[in-house]
Amino acid sequence: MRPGWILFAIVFWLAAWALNEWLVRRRPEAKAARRGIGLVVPLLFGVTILVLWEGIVRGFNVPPVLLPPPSAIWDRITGSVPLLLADFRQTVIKSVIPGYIMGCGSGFIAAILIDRSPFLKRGLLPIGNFVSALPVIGIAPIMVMWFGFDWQSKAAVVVVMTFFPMLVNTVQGLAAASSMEKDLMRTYAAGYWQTLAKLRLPAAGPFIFNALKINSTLALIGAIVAEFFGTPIVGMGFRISAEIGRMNVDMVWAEIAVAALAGSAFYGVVALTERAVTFWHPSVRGGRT
Amino acid sequence: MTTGGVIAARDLSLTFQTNDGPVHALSDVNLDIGKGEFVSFIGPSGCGKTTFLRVIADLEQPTGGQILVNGMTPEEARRARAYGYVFQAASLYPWRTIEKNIALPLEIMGVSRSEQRERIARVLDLVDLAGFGKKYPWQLSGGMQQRASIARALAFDADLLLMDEPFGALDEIVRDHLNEQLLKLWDRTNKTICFVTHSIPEAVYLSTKIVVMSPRPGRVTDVIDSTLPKERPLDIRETPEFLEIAHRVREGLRAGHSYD
Amino acid sequence: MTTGGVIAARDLSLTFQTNDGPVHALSDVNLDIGKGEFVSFIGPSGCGKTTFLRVIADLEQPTGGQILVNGMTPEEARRARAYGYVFQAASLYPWRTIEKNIALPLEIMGVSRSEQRERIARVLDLVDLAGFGKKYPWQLSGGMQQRASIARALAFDADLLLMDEPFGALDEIVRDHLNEQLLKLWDRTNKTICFVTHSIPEAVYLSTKIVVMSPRPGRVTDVIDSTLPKERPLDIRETPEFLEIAHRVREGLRAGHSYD
Amino acid sequence: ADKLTLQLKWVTQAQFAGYYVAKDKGFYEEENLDVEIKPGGPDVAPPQVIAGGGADVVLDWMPSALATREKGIPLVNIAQPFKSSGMMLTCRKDSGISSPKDFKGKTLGVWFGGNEYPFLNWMNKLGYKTDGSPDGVTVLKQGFNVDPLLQKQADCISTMTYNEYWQVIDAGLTPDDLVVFKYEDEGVSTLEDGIYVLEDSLKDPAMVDKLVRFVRASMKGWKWAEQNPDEAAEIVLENDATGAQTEKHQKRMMGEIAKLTAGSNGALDPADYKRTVEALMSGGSDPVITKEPEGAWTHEITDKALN
Amino acid sequence: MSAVAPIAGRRPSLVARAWNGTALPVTIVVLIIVAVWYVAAVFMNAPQEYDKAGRAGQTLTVSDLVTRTMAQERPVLPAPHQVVVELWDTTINKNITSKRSLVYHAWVTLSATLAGFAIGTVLGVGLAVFIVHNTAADRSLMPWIIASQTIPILAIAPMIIVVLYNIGLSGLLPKALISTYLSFFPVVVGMVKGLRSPDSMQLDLMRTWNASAAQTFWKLRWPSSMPYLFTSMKVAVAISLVGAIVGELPTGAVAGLGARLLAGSYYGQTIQIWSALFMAAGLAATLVALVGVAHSMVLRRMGQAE
Ligand SMILES: Nc1ncnc2c1ncn2[C@@H]1O[C@H](COP(=O)(O)OP(=O)(O)OP(=O)(O)O)[C@@H](O)[C@H]1O
Ligand SMILES: Nc1ncnc2c1ncn2[C@@H]1O[C@H](COP(=O)(O)OP(=O)(O)OP(=O)(O)O)[C@@H](O)[C@H]1O
Ligand SMILES: Cc1ncc(C[n+]2csc(CCO)c2C)c(N)n1
Ligand SMILES: [Mg+2]
Ligand SMILES: [Mg+2]
Repeated sequence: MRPGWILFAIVFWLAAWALNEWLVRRRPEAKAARRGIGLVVPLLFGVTILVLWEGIVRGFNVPPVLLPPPSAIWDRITGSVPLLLADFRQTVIKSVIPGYIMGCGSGFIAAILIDRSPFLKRGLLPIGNFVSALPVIGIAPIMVMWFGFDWQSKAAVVVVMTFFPMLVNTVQGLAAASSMEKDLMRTYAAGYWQTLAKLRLPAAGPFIFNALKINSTLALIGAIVAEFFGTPIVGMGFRISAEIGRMNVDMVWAEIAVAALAGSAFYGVVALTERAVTFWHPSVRGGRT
Repeated sequence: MTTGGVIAARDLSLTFQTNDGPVHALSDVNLDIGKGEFVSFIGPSGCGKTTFLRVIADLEQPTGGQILVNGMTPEEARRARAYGYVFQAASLYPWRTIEKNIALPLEIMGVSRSEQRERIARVLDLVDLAGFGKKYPWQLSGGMQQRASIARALAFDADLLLMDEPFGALDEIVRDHLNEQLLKLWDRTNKTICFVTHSIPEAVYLSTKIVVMSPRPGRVTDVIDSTLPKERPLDIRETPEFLEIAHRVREGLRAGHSYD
Repeated sequence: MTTGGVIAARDLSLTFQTNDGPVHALSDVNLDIGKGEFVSFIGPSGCGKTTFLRVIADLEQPTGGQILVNGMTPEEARRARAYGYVFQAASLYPWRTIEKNIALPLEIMGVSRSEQRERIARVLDLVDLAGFGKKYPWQLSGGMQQRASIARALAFDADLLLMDEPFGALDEIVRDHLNEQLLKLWDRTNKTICFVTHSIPEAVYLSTKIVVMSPRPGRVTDVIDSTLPKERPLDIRETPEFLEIAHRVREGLRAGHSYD
Repeated sequence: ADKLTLQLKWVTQAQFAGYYVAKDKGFYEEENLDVEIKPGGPDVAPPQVIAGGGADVVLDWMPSALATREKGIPLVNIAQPFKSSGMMLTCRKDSGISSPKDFKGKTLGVWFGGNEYPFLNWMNKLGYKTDGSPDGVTVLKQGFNVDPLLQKQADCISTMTYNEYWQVIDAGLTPDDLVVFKYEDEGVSTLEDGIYVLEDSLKDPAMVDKLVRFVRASMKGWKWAEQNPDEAAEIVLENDATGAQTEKHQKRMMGEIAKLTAGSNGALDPADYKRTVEALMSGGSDPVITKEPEGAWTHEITDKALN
Repeated sequence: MSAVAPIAGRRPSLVARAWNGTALPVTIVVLIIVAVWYVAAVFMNAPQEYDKAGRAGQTLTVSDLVTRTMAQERPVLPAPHQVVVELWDTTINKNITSKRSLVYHAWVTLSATLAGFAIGTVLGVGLAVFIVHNTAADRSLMPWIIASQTIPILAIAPMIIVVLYNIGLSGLLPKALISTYLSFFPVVVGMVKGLRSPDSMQLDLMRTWNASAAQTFWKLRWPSSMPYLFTSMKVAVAISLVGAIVGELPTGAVAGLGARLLAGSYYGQTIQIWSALFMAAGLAATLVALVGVAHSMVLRRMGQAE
């Protein structure tokens, strides 16, 4: 045991915490400064986690095959950029994005289709809930069996995972317009499609984005997990499962880091789009009614 | 049943089925409203004023009796876009600017862009909101929102206007001003207006006919034809004739309450 | 600065920083309110009436000037539970019955159960809601909800009552009735009441002092001391004295608008 | 009794019959041992488990064990009950493969997670690239079952003589439809299921004593299983908590396993070890281990246990 | 009250009521799915039969094809009745303590699910309370909580299990903790939203009464957050199940639905996979329904029910 490292980590932690507490109490006039604080605080928190991790791993001499220190992971990341890029391409570009688009798109279209039939809505939604409770690790081997080893089966898993959240949320969103808003359309003798385009879809926006956000993390996890069940020898899930057997745990964590980064970025992009598109919603404009 | 008037209700009833039994919102309502009339509906909360307007607008189905709007069923009238409706709450779409909100019914009717622009400018001016067209509803005060929703109904330019407490959220000065504007508009365009209000002076000041209603079940207890001239300056409200009518309305209303 | 009165404001200003620049909600407000006064605030929408009440209640921090409540800072007064507040909207908790809603502030103050029960019964009676105590808010009409929220503030039994348009959602008959009740209560208990309203007759009928405000920036443009006697039957509203005061208020108000 | 935890490399099946027999028949108890057997699976890496303190003894294949050793986890082979390798490549005849020369351009399924080394070594020897370049072979990371072969998603897949091969047969393909290449026959076999402990364990005499008793009892179990394959298979079935194994399959598996353990008394044959190390060091551009390991095995335990 | 006679409303006919309920629509949709499934089963299993017949030198009639594709031992897509028979065999026809009973395995998974769900809910609510009351936590925690959910849990589960064993945790708890890792997330997100759902007027009201933070929490924030809590708990309980299944793999997959899925996958027992899948989904649906019942019970007690 090396108490120096542990002590350092704890001191750093306390200092960063205090700094954060101090920072969030600042109320600077300048917009830029407020934004800066909004960025620095979570970053500092993240750095603190890494320092704590490094300190504990070094301080307690944790074997690197169990948990490598962040510095070793960083070395591995910088040393294997081409490999990580190839894996990223295979998993994210080839499997996740097409699967996400197809899953969300078909969920949305299905929602519009069944919207016209209350009968279908009542019949399909409970089954939708049932299907979305199917665990990935059960679906993945089936998809590999059906769609082969390459990205198609991964995209299929992503489609299955993202379809129902989108369906359920969109159906719920299409019902979100208040009865008075709908009555208004009625007084204009507006047709179904006019009401859909001008009232119900905008009102459904927050729900649809909710599904898009949930799905952004689901899609990535689904594709990676599906690669555990058979894949060509490239891809983030492949790398993770192959390298863990080779005891290259730093490589495993490098892939996990890339996955977390890609997932957070994906989520962030969707969240930003949401802010831009549903700017009018109280949760976005800050509660003022 | 005559079909000459704009609205003709015969033994109109509407009962809501709710969990704790039926609610008789309207019961045997008989009413005729002719072209160009300005009719106010007044009565305690829950007496069926909104419900009656909604039946005219084909937003509720009566459970008894008959009603004709412009000689048609309410549904036909609605499809013919026979009326403009101002709801009790503003009900603007938060994702559209004020301008775009007013444009909405026009878009649906397929009015040309240039005419949309022109009408929007006119009605915004009418409700004193010129310059606020590019704002979003939540950037306006409640009173301004209510005025925008009135503007939206006016832009629609139907011959029949249904207004459900349109000035409830406004202060007295603005209210007076809008009352005047509304009277002028009515005078100029010869529209038929059905107007719900809680304010006795407002009802008397505006109307050619005042319908007093009472609740449980919702009934028409009195229909008062105004003897005031068509030309009405604001200070007509201090004339004995005015006070006389107001008194009659107040008496009718009081009968519906349990006080005194 | 004198500290004798209940409220003493000196050069009070409050500016909100918003995205599209500062909003001057209150600007150099000077006002003294003595014990037992009934003060109405009247003025167009957005002139700062609510904001002023909120400053008294320590819900907003002034950005300039000074204010004392019972000789203390607003914060101290709030901690001493010096006032009851009726908001512009009812704001009842939907998961509590009317009774429980009224009990809430009493629970927080630690009032004993039996006293809670007693006070609840008294105030429910006062606002004509006896028998509705076990209902949930959504089972009541809007007007009844508003009365329940008034009852809640009364149960609190503070010496200072802040009421923000408490009767806005009610029809004229109910309103008249509650106006009478409120006056009686005030007369009996010698409370100090700050009362926001849009209705000129209401302001004149109730107040010992009428504060007329005007917007952009929110200022006090006139303070009118009522010459009406403390004893006020409803028909005092037809006396020349009443109409005279009402006229003065109307003139003051009109000055704040851009019409005419 | 002294407690000892054994981490298996895979799920409960006849591949590990010796240990289950030793426990069931009381051989461990006779040695005053209380052995806990933890089943493995696709998501369990025995070296990681032992490094994390989750087991005292693990079973592993030597390529994986030596690679781990180079990563700083000092695994030491203390006994080698499996003499020969059961790994083979099973191909469909209708894919046109009859000898290793025909692999070019074909799709081959391989197990990863530490089991790919012998294969990569073999391809290296044959001169096939495995990185997807045109005149090499296409490699798939195969899942846990034989579907890729049945559904013609791969031309060949990795199988064990005692397990996956029979699943192919059960699925309806006959031995005539198949071509198999045993790693033993191709001269690329590496040592499979060996018993490994951490170096530190060997410094502690009490632990060494425990291990001696463990190996002795385990080998007794293995020899018993070789002689009574059907009963051994039933013991395995009783210990299978998933309830997914079938009697037919386990009995057949036991028969095949017996062939692999037959040549071993438990002691590692240094010649086998040398052959494995050589294979792993010649792994082309990406050798599994870069330098000759030292102290990666010992006869200390088997010497005491077997004499 | 009034003397108006009640309107003689016609009772809706039986057919209309069934049509407007959920049972009939669900049944019909299920029937359609089953029909599509049968057709798909024939088509997806056909190549194997053709292959087999080709090697045996036979030709297949259509009826041969249909009967054979529905009775394969390792079908690409098992026919619905095969799954039903398997489910029946492994639940009703087996002693529930037997390792071959699906009920036994469902119970193993369920216990980890419930433990994980309970811990996850408590943790999620705790974090949400912390976030709502501490600005620094609000700013710094949320992005990382989101990032934590982008980590593929299956990849780090083995390490978590090993590390937990190292500090003396084994058995049910490690599995439960993996399910916690997945289930706390929807609870945090929902509860942060829920605890912030009182509008500013309701909060101001508390302020005018000089209520303490604890009073504001218990009398306002907590009751307001109930609908959010239960909605996120519905999501969380389904995810907990997935977490428990994932957690079974790195513990040697000795028992539980995950073990069944894996064993089925390992031996190419598609029928077994499908029946385990259906068991899992059915379990999840039941749990979600139970949370729903709890939800409406609480709502009723709060006077919020329809
Ligand atoms: N959808 C509905 N379902 C059941 N009851 C209803 C419904 N709509 C209205 N009611 C009931 O019908 C009665 C008449 O309601 P209505 O809204 O017409 O009153 P109102 O005269 O407009 O009152 P206010 O002045 O408060 O707006 C009330 O008792 C109300 O509770
Ligand atoms: N939190 C806030 N942030 C920014 N501006 C505010 C805020 N609260 C009030 N304002 C602005 O301050 C001004 C005064 O508002 P206030 O609510 O006091 O008006 P009011 O006199 O009560 O109006 P009303 O009669 O409509 O209730 C308005 O222009 C309003 O837009
Ligand atoms: C992920 C993974 N895939 C395959 C194997 C290979 N393997 C090692 S022992 C054994 C049992 C033989 O039937 C098998 C298949 C593994 N260890 N891990
Ligand atoms: Mg109404
Ligand atoms: Mg206000």
